[in-house]
Amino acid sequence: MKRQIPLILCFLFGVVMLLTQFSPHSLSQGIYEEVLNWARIITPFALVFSTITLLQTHITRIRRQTEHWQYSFLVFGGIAIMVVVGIPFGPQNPVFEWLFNNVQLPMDATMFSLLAFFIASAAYRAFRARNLEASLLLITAVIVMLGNVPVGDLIWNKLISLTPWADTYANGSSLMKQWILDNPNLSARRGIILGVSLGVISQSIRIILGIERSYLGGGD
Amino acid sequence: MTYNKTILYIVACTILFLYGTFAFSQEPETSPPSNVTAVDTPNDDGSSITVTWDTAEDSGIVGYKILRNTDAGEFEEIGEQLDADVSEYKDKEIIKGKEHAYIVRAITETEASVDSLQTGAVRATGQWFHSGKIQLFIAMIIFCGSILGSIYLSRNNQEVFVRRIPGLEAVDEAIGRATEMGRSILYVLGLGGVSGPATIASMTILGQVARRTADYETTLRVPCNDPIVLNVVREMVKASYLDEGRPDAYSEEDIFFLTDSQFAYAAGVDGMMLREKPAAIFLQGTFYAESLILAETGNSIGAIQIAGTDSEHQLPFLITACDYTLIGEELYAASAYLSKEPMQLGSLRGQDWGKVLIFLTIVFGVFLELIGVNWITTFLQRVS
Amino acid sequence: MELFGIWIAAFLTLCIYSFLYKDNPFYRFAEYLFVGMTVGYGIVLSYHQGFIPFAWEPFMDVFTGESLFGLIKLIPIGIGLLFFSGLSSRHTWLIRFPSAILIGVGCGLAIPNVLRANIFEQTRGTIEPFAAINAGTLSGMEIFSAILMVIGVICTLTYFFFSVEHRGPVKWVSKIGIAFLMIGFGSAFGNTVMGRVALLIQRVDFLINDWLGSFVALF
Amino acid sequence: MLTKLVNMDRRIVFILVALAVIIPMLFPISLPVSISEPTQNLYEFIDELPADSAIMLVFDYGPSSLAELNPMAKAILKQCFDKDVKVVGLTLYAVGTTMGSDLMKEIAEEKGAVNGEDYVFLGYRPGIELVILGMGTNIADIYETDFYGTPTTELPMMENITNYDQIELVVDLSSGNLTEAWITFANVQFNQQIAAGVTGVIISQMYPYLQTGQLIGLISGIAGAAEYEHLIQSHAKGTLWINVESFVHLLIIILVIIGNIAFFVQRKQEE
Repeated sequence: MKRQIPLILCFLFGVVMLLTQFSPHSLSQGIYEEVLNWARIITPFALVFSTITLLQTHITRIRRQTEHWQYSFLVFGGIAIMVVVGIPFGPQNPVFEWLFNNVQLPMDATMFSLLAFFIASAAYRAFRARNLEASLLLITAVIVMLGNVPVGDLIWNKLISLTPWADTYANGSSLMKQWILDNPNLSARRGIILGVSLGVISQSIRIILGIERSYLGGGD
Repeated sequence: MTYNKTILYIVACTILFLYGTFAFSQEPETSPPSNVTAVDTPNDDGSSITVTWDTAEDSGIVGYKILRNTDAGEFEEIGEQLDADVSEYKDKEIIKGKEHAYIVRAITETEASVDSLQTGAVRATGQWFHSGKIQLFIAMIIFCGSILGSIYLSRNNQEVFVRRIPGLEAVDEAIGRATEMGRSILYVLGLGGVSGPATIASMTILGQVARRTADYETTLRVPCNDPIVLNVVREMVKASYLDEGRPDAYSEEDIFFLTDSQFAYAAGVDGMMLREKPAAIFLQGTFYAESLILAETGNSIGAIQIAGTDSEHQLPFLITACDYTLIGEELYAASAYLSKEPMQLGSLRGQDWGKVLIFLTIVFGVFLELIGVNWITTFLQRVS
Repeated sequence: MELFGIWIAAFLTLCIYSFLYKDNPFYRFAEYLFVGMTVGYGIVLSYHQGFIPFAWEPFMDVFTGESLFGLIKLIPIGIGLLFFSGLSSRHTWLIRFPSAILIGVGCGLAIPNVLRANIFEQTRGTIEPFAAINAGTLSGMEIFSAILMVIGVICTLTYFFFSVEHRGPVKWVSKIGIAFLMIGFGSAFGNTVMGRVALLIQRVDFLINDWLGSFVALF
Repeated sequence: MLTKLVNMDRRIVFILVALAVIIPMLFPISLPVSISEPTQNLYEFIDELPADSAIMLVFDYGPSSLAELNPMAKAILKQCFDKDVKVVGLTLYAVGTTMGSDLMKEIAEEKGAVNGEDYVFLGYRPGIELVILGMGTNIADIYETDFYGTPTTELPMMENITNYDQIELVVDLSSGNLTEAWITFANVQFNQQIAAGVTGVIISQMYPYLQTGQLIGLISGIAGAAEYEHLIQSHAKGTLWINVESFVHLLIIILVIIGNIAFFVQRKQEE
């Protein structure tokens, strides 16, 4: 009962969503869209429940006074202010927007921009020509990095002007970058995409048919 | 100029003028639109009827109007006037289940109009099967069939060969190291929702990892980004601990919801990494830009990192910053690989048959295209 | 108010950058506040843009007599409420119902979509240039690229073969596949550098021009 | 010394990166720009549109990606308003609304374009594929009003625009995979022409679609924005930022080279 019904539900919904995609009839399309809507309705409940578990975690932290427990109040404060301002007045109200634009957004953008530092440190550490494969990674990365900024072509054109082919091979840096992106890069990506697709199909079949059921947990 | 010639000139002009007046006062003979047909629009939900006709060239027609019969049996214009080069109209404002007949009216430069014959009455019905998707359906049967066939064939076979996947061989090593050091293991499921294929794959791997951490009595921490994933994962990990006979070692607090926002999640997990210093970090699932923020921070604390994703644009970062990375399809093979169940391993063989099929299609398709036959590309044509 | 906002934003920006040095109270302050606010934001958004338009409004139509169809919304609402069984440890298994449905939906959606958008399109894209070769409209370089594409796709896909041992010719083909993968990863890495650095430039532009600018304007 | 260089503290890298951004920002210089083909194609497509035709500009990005996509949006809007091409703005990304509306207003004021006549901003509606598919039949069914609450049918510009048939081009400015949704639903189902402007990370993801012709043009990241600004001859943030960008790229390349030299010398010594 604890396992059979979920397995049946999974099978039913899986097959229905699969077949309705082949059927333009208004009934099948209606079912298809209604089920998609259900997912939208279910999510807010899960979010509220998860928030309760989050609050429980922080209450326990405060009670036990584990390390840095004081910061848990900030989590409460953050949730409270957004919910109090946002739920009754909607996300378009000016206070909510101000909080979003001046508090949440700068942190979001700054967190994102940390990547510039990390990408530099990862490149410094990992781009070592240890073997053939690592060298290929390193060389293409450098070519594409150069081809992406004007200074790449600038350097290329300076160098090529010393040879007799200056006119035929101008802007080689960005052209080379483009060729790499269009060809070897694209074929590698195609290989990955095709493989992933087969993996997805196979996993989906296993799950719909109940061969793979570990997501259900144990018990009967 | 002589007198005679002048007379001749005047007469000629007069004749020309009269002829011109006569000729241009005549309406050009506009023929009515021909071959007018009305059919139930194929492959739709039964909400439209398509009217087609032949456009005439150089006939002075500037546009068309479509007329539909009313209850009283008269014909009324519907919609806007259509351009002269249009030869098809999809009437979407029909009454379902009712029969409709149409007339196509050609409009000339002088605002005059010529009506076509009226079409037969048509009723729009919805189709149960999209005939344009037949090739998709066939392909689905073939691919699914090869996977199911392989699963069936290997269900009793204990010796299904699977090649080594280094990232997965390292799972035990990573857990062992964490146990030796007395530190925790951090498992990140990525940003995908519960119905995302990569998340499902990641959850099944987590189930296997949890079995081992239950055995080793190592702390397993799972910060979640999706509220529904949180619930599924709690159930799964609890079941893994139960299966290994260690329900006491399971702690619900270690599997918790952090936030559903991408970068706040990254900020929170980064903070955890620096403060708790886990010995092993798993990054499995769907990742976006935060992949490198997580992987570099994990690297800076010296944790052994095993990543896996099908987000091909994040693979380069995981490969440079992590110790092992499951590339694309390897992520989907992982749960079969770790569980060692014959049926699951059989499905990997099915995937390989799928690859063979794609190879054959490409090689055969290239050959046919080179000799000018393009039915394979037509077969693969996108469906509307 | 606008100036105040700029100052708060600048303060939080610097708090997060302090993480680059090491974990510290400023970073922790920003981190916890950030987590809390985004959870609150998520609740507000999914309430106003998910629950209200997709469940509450259609359901309310039942009472205004517009349509009885809204009654069907009781099913997902009921399923959603099942999540709260997680609060009682004896009934947590009820959560399997909604998750089984959502996972089933995901799998059912995936199969035809992945077939069409990925397998069909990518295979077709690999074959199609050869039609142009037949028509004689491609340059030598383009023909070379088309052939290289086929080799690249086949080799990369060979790398993913699981049930065949990678030795002999298979080993060599999959080695070439790895070479293609590495070139692909290298170029994607190099390509991403641009976007990431742009984000940093935008933040620095904010700190220098907007924040320090406002500071200078004060005097 | 060598070991130190090979295992350099990442914080030194961080400081160098910060300096490579701050210094050129304070003392800007300008470098030449070369135009890539996909950018050129999009520019020419819009350039050849007759006056009074319409395009759709989709702000499918959140504020976290505005660094790369805002300069593009501004450049395209400038080009359209200069050429009297009408612009229908919208977003499928909830957080893109205020940004999209502010941005359109800003450029419209600069170019003297009038809301409702030369451009409209429809705002956000949830449900990605439903919105894209729905607009294929009737835009006003999905967007009953524009972002400011005016009924869509009362907007003078929308009088002649019912669905994709009257939209010459959809330009999707996207930081995620929404461009793929536009291709799957608008291009495949309605044969709508699509072009995209994307952030650096997903450029290579877009190339398959350029090759299959499902995208007619593409602006790639901040470099693409600078190229576009160059094409419309109006230099703004995109051009300034790409120059700063050059220095950071050079720094990373130099770091990689130094790291490799140190690595090889160390390996030689160990042998």
